[in-house]
Amino acid sequence: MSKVAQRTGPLDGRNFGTTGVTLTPAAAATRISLRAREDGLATAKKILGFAPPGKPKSSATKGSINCLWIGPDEWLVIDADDSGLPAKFAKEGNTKLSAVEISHRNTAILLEGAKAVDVLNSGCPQDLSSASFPVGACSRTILGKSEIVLYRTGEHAFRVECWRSFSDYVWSFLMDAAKSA
Amino acid sequence: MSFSVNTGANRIAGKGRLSPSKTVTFTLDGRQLNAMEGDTLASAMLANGIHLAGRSFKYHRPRGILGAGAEEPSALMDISRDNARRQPNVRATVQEVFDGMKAKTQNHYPSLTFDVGAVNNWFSPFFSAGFYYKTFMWPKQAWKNLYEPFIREAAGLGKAPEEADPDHYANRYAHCDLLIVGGGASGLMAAKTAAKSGKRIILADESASMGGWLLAESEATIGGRPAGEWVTETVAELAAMENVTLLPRTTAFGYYAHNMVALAERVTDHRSRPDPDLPRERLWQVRAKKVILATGAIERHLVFADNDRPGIMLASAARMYLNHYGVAVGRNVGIYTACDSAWAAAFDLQNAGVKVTAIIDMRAAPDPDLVEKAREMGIPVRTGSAVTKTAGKMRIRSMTVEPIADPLSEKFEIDCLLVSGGWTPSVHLFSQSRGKLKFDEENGRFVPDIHVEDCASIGSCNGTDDMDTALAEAVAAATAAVSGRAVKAPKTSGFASMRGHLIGSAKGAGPDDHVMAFIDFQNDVCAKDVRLAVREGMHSIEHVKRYTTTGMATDQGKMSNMHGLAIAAEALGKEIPAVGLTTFRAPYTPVTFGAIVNHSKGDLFDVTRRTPMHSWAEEHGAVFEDVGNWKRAWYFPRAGEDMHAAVARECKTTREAAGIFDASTLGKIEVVGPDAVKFMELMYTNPWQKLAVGMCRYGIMCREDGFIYDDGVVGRISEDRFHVTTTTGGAPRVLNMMEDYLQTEFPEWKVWLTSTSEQWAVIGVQGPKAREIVEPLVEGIDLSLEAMPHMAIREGKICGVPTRLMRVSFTGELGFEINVPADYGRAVWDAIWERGEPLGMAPYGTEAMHVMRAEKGFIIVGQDTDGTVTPQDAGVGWAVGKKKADFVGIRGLTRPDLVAEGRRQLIGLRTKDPKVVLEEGAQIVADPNQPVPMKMLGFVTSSYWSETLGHSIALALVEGGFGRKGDTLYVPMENETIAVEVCDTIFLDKEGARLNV
Amino acid sequence: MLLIHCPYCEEERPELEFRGAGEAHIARPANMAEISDADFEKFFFIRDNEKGVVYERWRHIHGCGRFFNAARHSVSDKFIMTYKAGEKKPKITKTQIDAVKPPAKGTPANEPVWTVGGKGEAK
Amino acid sequence: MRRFSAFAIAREALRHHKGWEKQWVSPEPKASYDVIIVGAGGHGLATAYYLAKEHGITNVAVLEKGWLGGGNTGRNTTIIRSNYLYDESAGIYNHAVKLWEGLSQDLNYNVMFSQRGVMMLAHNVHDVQVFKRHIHANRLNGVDNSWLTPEEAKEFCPPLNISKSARYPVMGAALQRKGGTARHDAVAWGYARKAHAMGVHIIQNCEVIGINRGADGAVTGVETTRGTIGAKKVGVVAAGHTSVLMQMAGIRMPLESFPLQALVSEPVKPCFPCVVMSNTVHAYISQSDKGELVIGAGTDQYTSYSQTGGLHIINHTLDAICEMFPMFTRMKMLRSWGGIVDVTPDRSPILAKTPVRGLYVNCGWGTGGFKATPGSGHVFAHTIANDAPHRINEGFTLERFRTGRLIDEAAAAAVAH
Ligand SMILES: Cc1cc2nc3c(=O)[nH]c(=O)nc-3n(C[C@H](O)[C@H](O)[C@H](O)COP(=O)(O)OP(=O)(O)OC[C@H]3O[C@@H](n4cnc5c(N)ncnc54)[C@H](O)[C@@H]3O)c2cc1C
Ligand SMILES: NC(=O)c1ccc[n+]([C@@H]2O[C@H](COP(=O)([O-])OP(=O)(O)OC[C@H]3O[C@@H](n4cnc5c(N)ncnc54)[C@H](O)[C@@H]3O)[C@@H](O)[C@H]2O)c1
Ligand SMILES: Cc1cc2nc3c(=O)[nH]c(=O)nc-3n(C[C@H](O)[C@H](O)[C@H](O)COP(=O)(O)O)c2cc1C
Ligand SMILES: [Zn+2]
Repeated sequence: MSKVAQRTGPLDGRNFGTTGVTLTPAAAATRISLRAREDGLATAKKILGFAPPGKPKSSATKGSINCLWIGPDEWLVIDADDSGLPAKFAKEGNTKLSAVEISHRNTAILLEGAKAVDVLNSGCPQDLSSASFPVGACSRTILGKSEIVLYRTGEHAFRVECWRSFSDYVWSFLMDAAKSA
Repeated sequence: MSFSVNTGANRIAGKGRLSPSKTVTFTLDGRQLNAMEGDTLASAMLANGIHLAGRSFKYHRPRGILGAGAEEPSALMDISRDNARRQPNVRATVQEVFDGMKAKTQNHYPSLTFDVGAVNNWFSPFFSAGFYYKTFMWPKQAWKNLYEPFIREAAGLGKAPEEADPDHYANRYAHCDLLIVGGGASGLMAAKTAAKSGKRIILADESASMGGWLLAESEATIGGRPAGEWVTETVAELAAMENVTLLPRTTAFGYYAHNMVALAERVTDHRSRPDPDLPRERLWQVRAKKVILATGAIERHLVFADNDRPGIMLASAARMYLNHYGVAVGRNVGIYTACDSAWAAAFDLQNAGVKVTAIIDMRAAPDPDLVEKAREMGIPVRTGSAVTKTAGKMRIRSMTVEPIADPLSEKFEIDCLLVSGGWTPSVHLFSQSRGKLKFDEENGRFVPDIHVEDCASIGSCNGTDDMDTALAEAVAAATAAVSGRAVKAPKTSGFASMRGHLIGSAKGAGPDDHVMAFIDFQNDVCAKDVRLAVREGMHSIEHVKRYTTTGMATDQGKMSNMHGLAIAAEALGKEIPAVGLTTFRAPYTPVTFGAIVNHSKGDLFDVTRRTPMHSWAEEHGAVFEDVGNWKRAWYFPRAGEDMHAAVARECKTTREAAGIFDASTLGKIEVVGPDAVKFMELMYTNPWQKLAVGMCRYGIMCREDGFIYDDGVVGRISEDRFHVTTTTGGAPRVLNMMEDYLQTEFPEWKVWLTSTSEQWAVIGVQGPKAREIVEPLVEGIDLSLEAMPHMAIREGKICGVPTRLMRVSFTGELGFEINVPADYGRAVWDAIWERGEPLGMAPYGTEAMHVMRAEKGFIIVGQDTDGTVTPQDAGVGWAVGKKKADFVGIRGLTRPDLVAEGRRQLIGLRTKDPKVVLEEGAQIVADPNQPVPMKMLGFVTSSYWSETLGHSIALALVEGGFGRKGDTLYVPMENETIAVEVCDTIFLDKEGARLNV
Repeated sequence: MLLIHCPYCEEERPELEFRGAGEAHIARPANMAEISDADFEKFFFIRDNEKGVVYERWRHIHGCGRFFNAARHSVSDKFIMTYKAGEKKPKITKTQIDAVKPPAKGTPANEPVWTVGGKGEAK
Repeated sequence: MRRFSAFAIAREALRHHKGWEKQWVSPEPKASYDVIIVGAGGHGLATAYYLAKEHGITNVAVLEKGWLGGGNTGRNTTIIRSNYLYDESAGIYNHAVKLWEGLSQDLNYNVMFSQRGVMMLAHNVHDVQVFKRHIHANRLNGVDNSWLTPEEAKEFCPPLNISKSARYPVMGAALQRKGGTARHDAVAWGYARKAHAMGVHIIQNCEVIGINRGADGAVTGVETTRGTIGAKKVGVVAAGHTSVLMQMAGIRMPLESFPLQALVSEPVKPCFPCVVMSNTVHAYISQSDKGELVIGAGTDQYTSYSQTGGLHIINHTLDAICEMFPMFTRMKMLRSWGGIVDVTPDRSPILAKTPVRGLYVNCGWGTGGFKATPGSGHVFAHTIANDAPHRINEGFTLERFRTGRLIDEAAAAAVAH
C-alpha cells in the first residue's frame, strides 16, 4: 500500500487583505447536510449534543460543532474537529433523518474586518446589518453569480461557505469587492 | 466689477463658492484652458467666454450650453483621460473638470466652426419629421448600398470607445429605512429631520455639491442664516451621523418594483489621478423601506424662432453659474421669460456688474414688485412682449423683440439670452414607480397624484414652489417615514418666486409660422415637426414622439417634453391631460454599461468551475472545453499532435492498456430515506425495486411529456440510500425537478435529497489493465470479476481514504469509477497515475470518451437526444419499466404523436467510404437529387473517426430508423453528397466480451 | 427585482434568491397513466395566464430550498400573500385585490392612451 | 393614397409640408364588419392589409386598445432572420423574409429593411453541433446560413472579442447574410397607411372586452370599450394579451406572458455593422440607423402584464455584451423598457382556427415574432379568408399540444429571437 492520500483544499495557500478586510481559507472541517422532520430531531439532538436550531436564519453551537439552519428540514453541520459525526449518524440509520457527508463538497472563506459587510454586499443582496443579520445568523444566499452559505461569526467576521468549484470565483469576487469597497 | 482672468475672463472675483487657489488645467479641442477645482466643464468654458459646445444631430447647427445640470440637451462632449478612458456624449454641465482632462466637441467635420455637415441645415425643409419613411426606396438596391450607409454616417453623436476599458466598477446592495433622492432644500431638510431617529438613511444627489437650487440663490435665508451656510452646516451634520450615508455625485436612475431604487455613483471621474483600486463608478441597488423623492424641478426653455443659438441659455443656469461658480455667462445679457424666476437672474447679474440689456416678459402684467425693482436697477423691461428673432452665427448677437399684440419690433444687441418657460417638476422616478400624475392646470404641469410604491414626493418635484411650504412638506414626510415626532420647519426668506409659465410655442412659432423653433435641441425637433406629425395622423402622443423623435435623445426630453405635448395638444384641439405624457423609463440619465456590469468583468463574468484534478490536467497539457460552467479536459495533445491524433491515441491506449479520465463534473445526488426506492420509481422510467444493494443500473429520466430529460448510473448503497449520477449540465435541473415532485406532489414521502456532486471527485480508470492498476491501491474491496461484477458498487478505501468504487464502463472496457472525497481527488489521482503510467496508461479527455462511448452505441443526452426524443426513439426503450403503474413521463409517452409511425429513431451510420467522417448536424435524405426544399429524414447526432475500428462511425436520428437497417441514405453537403449505410448503433463488441473480464 | 416573502424563512428576501416555478395549484393527477389526451394537455400545457390575480409557485432555491405559493397581481406585480406549498388556494377578497391593483386608468403617467370617450377625429 | 417619394417631399418642402394627407384616420366603428382583427400590432395590421390586398376583403376593422404599433411591435429589437431548424419554421420565416425584401416598395413606405447579416456566436462544442445542424437543415430548405471561423466572424464584426482567453471564447458563428433589421415603427405605420387606403378601419383606443357568440356557438362580434361591434369573423392577434382575449370566448390557451426587456445606448457614429446574437452568454445587439446600440435582454421569470422588469435582467445582458465587446463598458444605457411576450410550450407560434367557429388566433410569437410580421399576416389572412390554413401555417395548430406534434425549436436549440 502506498502512502495515505492527503487532503488539499481548493484555496490552500491563498490569503488576501486590505485595510478594510482580510480573506483566509478556513481550515478543513467535517460537514453534514442534515435533513429531518420533527420526528427526526430527537435523534439529531442525541448525536450533536444539542438540538438543531428551529428558527430561520439562526445557528447553534456547542464545542467544535456548529449547526446552521438552512431550511425548515435542513441544517448544515460544521464540525471543526473530527468528532466522528458521520459514523454516529450512520449508526442511527435513515428512517427518520438523512445525514449526508459533504465535508468536501463545501469549502469556506473567512472574511474579517471593518468593511466585511460592505464587501459582502457587493454581491449579496441580503440585508446584512447587525439588526437583521446579527452575530450567529446564517443563511443560504447569493454572492454575485454563486450560491453561498453566509454565517456571521462576529460583528466584523463572516464565514462564507460555498461549493468547492465555486470557491475560486467566490474568492476572486470578494477580493475584487474588497479592493473597491 | 472685477474679473479674475486666471481661470477665465468671465470669472468674477469674490463671487461663487469655488476656491480661487485651486486651479486645474484641461484642454478643449486641443486648446489649453484653466479652471477652478469644482468647476464643471460648462462653467469652465463659460468662464473662458465659450458658449459654442457642439453641433446638433440632424442639421449640424452650432449649439451652446443650455443648462447647468442633468437636463442639458446640447453641450455633449467627448471626455478622456487617455485613449482607453474615453467617454462620448458627456454633458459638459455635469462633468467636473480635472487636471489633464481632454474635452472634445462632437458631431462635426472638419471642425466645430466649419462643419460640412451643416449643409443639412440648408436642406432642412426636406428633412421634415419622418422624411426617411417617405423616400430612399428607389432603386431598391440603393437602400443597402447608398442611402442607408449615408443615413447611418450622418446619425449618431459621439464616437464609441474603441479600446477595452481598463477601469473597473463596483456594486453595492444596500438596505435602508429611508432613501432620500435629491439633496436640495427639501431633501436636506427631510434628511435632517429623519436622521435624528437613528434609522438608516441614504441621501443621494447627482451633483457634486448638495444643495440643489439653493446653490443658485443669492439672498435666500433658512432659519435666518444664508441658504448656502445652511447647506454646509446641514451636510456636515449629516456626514457626522453614523446612520446616514451621504452620496453626492450619485444619480438615482431607476425606480423598480417593491421599492428598489438603483443609483449610479461617479467615484473617480472628477479626479485627476484616482487611486487605481477605486472603482470608476459604483452601482447601488437600494432596497428602501420608504423613499422620499425630492428631485426638484427643471426649467424649460422657450420655443421661438432660432432659439438654439449658442449664448441662449436657461435663466436658472445663468444664476447657478454666477452664484455658485462665480461666472458671468455674458457681458450683455437679455432675458426672455414667462416666469418670475428669470427676473432673479437678471437682478443677480446686474448686481454682479453684468449689463442686463432688457427683460422681455411675455406676460402682460408680471408681478409689479419685480417690474418696480427692475426699474430701480435701471433694467429696461418689455412686458407683454416676445423675442421673435435672433441673430448671430456661432453666438447670439442680437434679439428682435415685438409686443405680442403688435408687429412693431425693436432690436437689442446682446451676447447672451436667458430664457425661462417656467418649471417642470421632476416626476421621472415617481412615474417609474408607476405612480399616477395629475395635471395642474393653473401652473401648466403634471404633479404626483397617486403614489403606488411606499414613497412620498416633496418640494419642487411635488409642484411646491414656495420654500416655506416645501420645508414643511419635507419635515412632515420625513417624520412620517421614520415615525418620528413632529418638529417645526425653519422659516425662510429671499427665495426667488417660480410663478408663471409657458408650455408650447411662443409668439412667432405658431401653427402658421415656418420657423426653426426648437423643442428638442438634441434631436433637432421643431414645433412645426410636431404639427406635421399630427397633420399626418399621428394622434397619440406616443406616435408623435416616435415620428418626430422628440424626447428620444440622451436627455430624454427633460426640458422639452412639455412643450412637445402642448404643441401636439393644440394641434389636436385637445386638452393636455387628454393627450397624456409618454412613459418615463429608466435610466433618469444615461448610465454606463460598466456600472451595470460592475464586478462581472473578465474572470468574474461567470463562475469557472474546476475539478480537484484540474491542475493535473493543466500540467499535462490538456486542452479544455466549456461544459456549462465547468472547464473539462477535452484532450491531451502531446508534442506534434493535433486534436485528431491525440484523440486517436487516447482511444487506442485506453482500449489496449488503460486510460484515466476525470469524471468529477458528473452530477451526483444522494437519495436517502425509507421511501427512497418509491421515489426512484417515480422519477426514473426504470424499475428499481429489484436492484440489489451493491449494484448499479443505468437510469433514464423523462419529463411528464415523455421526452428524455437526463440519464445516469444509479447505485444502490443500501436499502434506503441511492447514489444517483446525472449529466454534467443536468445536475442542477435534475435536483430541482426531484425536489419539486418531492415537496409539492409527495410531501409525505420520507426521502431526502442532497447534492453530492462536489463531495466526490470521480476518477475513471478504463481499459484491460484497469484492475491491475487500481487493485493494489484499494483496501477492503475484492475487485475480482466474481466478487465485483460489471455494474457493482462497493464502499471501501483507496489510498487510505474512503471510496465508493463503481464498476461501470462508458467505454465498453473493463472499468472503474472511483469516487473519493474531493479534497483527496488530486492525491488519489496522482497515486493511480504513478501506478498506471508505467503500465501504459494515458489520460484521456472528453472527446476520446465521446468516441469510445459512440463505438459502444451509448447515447449522450443533449447530443444524441434533444427535447423531442423519447426513450424508445433513442433505442433505450428497454429502460422503461413496462409494468410500472406510474413514473414521470408515463402519460406523455403515449400521446398520439409519440406513438405514431415515422418518428425519428436513433440508428448507426457507416459511410460508404470508411475514411469519410460525417459532420455532426449534417442532414440525411433518401433522395439527394430532389429539388430544394428537400425532405430531410433526420440528422447526424454524433460522428467520429474510430481508430479502433479503422473506419468512421456515426449515430443519427432518422425517420423510421429502426426499420431502415441496411438501407443506403445520403448526406448532402455543400459540395458533395455522402452515401451512408444504416447500421446498428453498437459498433464494437456487441457481446460485451471486453467488459466481462 | 422583486422582494418576496418566504413563508418558511419568514422574511422578505430579494428575488435573486428565488426561482419562479410557474402556475400553482395544478395537481398531478393521481391516475396519471389513465388520463385522456385532453386532460394531459390541460395538465401540462394549458395555463390561466391571468391578467389580474395569479397563483404561482416559487422556489427559494438559493435560500431555504422550499417551494411555496404566492398570489400576486400580474399588472402591478405586487404580492397579495405567499403561503406554504400544500396549503389550500386562498380566497382573495376584493379589499385585498384593491390594495395591490394598479390605480385606474385616466391619469396619464404610464398610460399614455387617449381618455376613453374621446371618440372620432380631432381637427 | 398619395404616393411617397423624394419628389413628393420636394414638392411639400416648398409649401411647408402642409399638403401631406393623414396616413390613417380614426373612424367611428361601424355596426359590423366582415372581419374584425383584434390588435393593431404589426401582425394584426399586416393581416388586415393582406385580407384586402390578396382576398378582396376590405370590410375589415382592426381594433386596438391603445395606439397602433404600441405593443411588442413598437418595443422589439427588430432582428429579422429565418435560419430556423424545422421545416415549418423555416417555411414561415423564410416566407416572411421574401416579403420583407419587397415590403418598402409594396407599401410605398420605407421600412428600412436592412440586410446587414445576423451572426449567431458559438461558444462551446454543443453550440457548434447545434449551429451546424441548423446550417445543414437550412441549406436543404433553401435558407441561407453559413459557418464562419472566429477570424471570419471578427472580420464580419470588427468589435467582436475573439480572444482565446475570453471566459467563453468564440468557436465560430452561423451567419445569415439575408438577416438584418427593420424600422419597427415604420412597419406598423406602413401597413396601417396602406390598409387604411384600401378601406380598412383602424380603430384605436378601443379595447375588446368581450367576444360575442350566437346560439350556434359561432362568433357574432365583439364587445368593446366603444360599444358592441358585429363581425362574421374575428381574428385575435393580441400577442401578450391573447390568453385574456381567448378566455372571453371560453378558450384557455397554452400560453404564458412574460416581460421581455430591451434597452438602447446613447447614439454614436456607426461602430457596429451587423446583428450579433449569443444564446450561450445570452444577449443580442445591433446598431440602429439612428446610432443607438439596440440590445436585447431576457425575460423576467414571472408572468406579468406590466411592461417592466427587474434591473438584474438587464445587468445579466450587459455582462454578456461587455464580455463580447469589452470596449462597450463605457457606452451608456439611454433607455430600457419591457414588452409582454406570449410564450408557447414549444416556443413556436399558433396561427390557426379555434374550436369556436369564426374565431381565429395568431399568437405565441414570444420573443421572436417581429421577423415574421409580413409572413404571419399573409398566411393568417389566408386562414381567415378561406377558413382553412395556408400550406405554410398548417403545422402551427392549437391541437398540437394535444397530439404532441410540437414544433419545438427551443428543445432543439434553446435559441430565441
Ligand atoms: C423587448 C422585445 C424584444 C423583441 N425582439 C425581437 C426581435 O429582435 N426579433 C423578433 O423577431 N421579435 C422580437 N420580439 C418579439 C416581437 O416583438 C413580437 O413577436 C411581435 O412584435 C408581435 O407582434 P404582434 O403584432 O403580434 O403583437 P403586438 O405588436 O404586441 O400587437 C398586439 C396588439 O394587440 C393589442 N391588444 C391587446 N389586447 C387587446 C384588446 N383586448 N383589445 C384590443 N387590442 C388589444 C395590443 O395593445 C397590441 O397593440 C421582441 C419582443 C420584445 C418585447
Ligand atoms: N430659484 C430657483 O431657480 C429655484 C428652482 C427650483 C426650486 N427652487 C426652490 O427650491 C425649493 C425646493 O427645492 P427642492 O429641494 O425641491 O429641489 P431642488 O431642485 O433644489 O433639488 C433637487 C435636487 O435633486 C437632485 N436630483 C434630481 N434628480 C435626481 C436623481 N434622479 N438622482 C439624484 N439626485 C437628483 C438635484 O441634483 C438637486 O440637487 C422650491 O420650493 C423652490 O422654492 C428654486
Ligand atoms: C429599435 C428601437 C430603438 C429605440 N431607440 C430609442 C431611442 O433612440 N431613444 C429613445 O428614447 N427610445 C428609443 N427606443 C425606446 C422607445 O422610446 C420606447 O421605450 C419603446 O418603444 C417602448 O415603449 P415605452 O417605453 O413607451 O413603453 C427604441 C425602441 C426600439 C424598439
Ligand atoms: Zn425560504
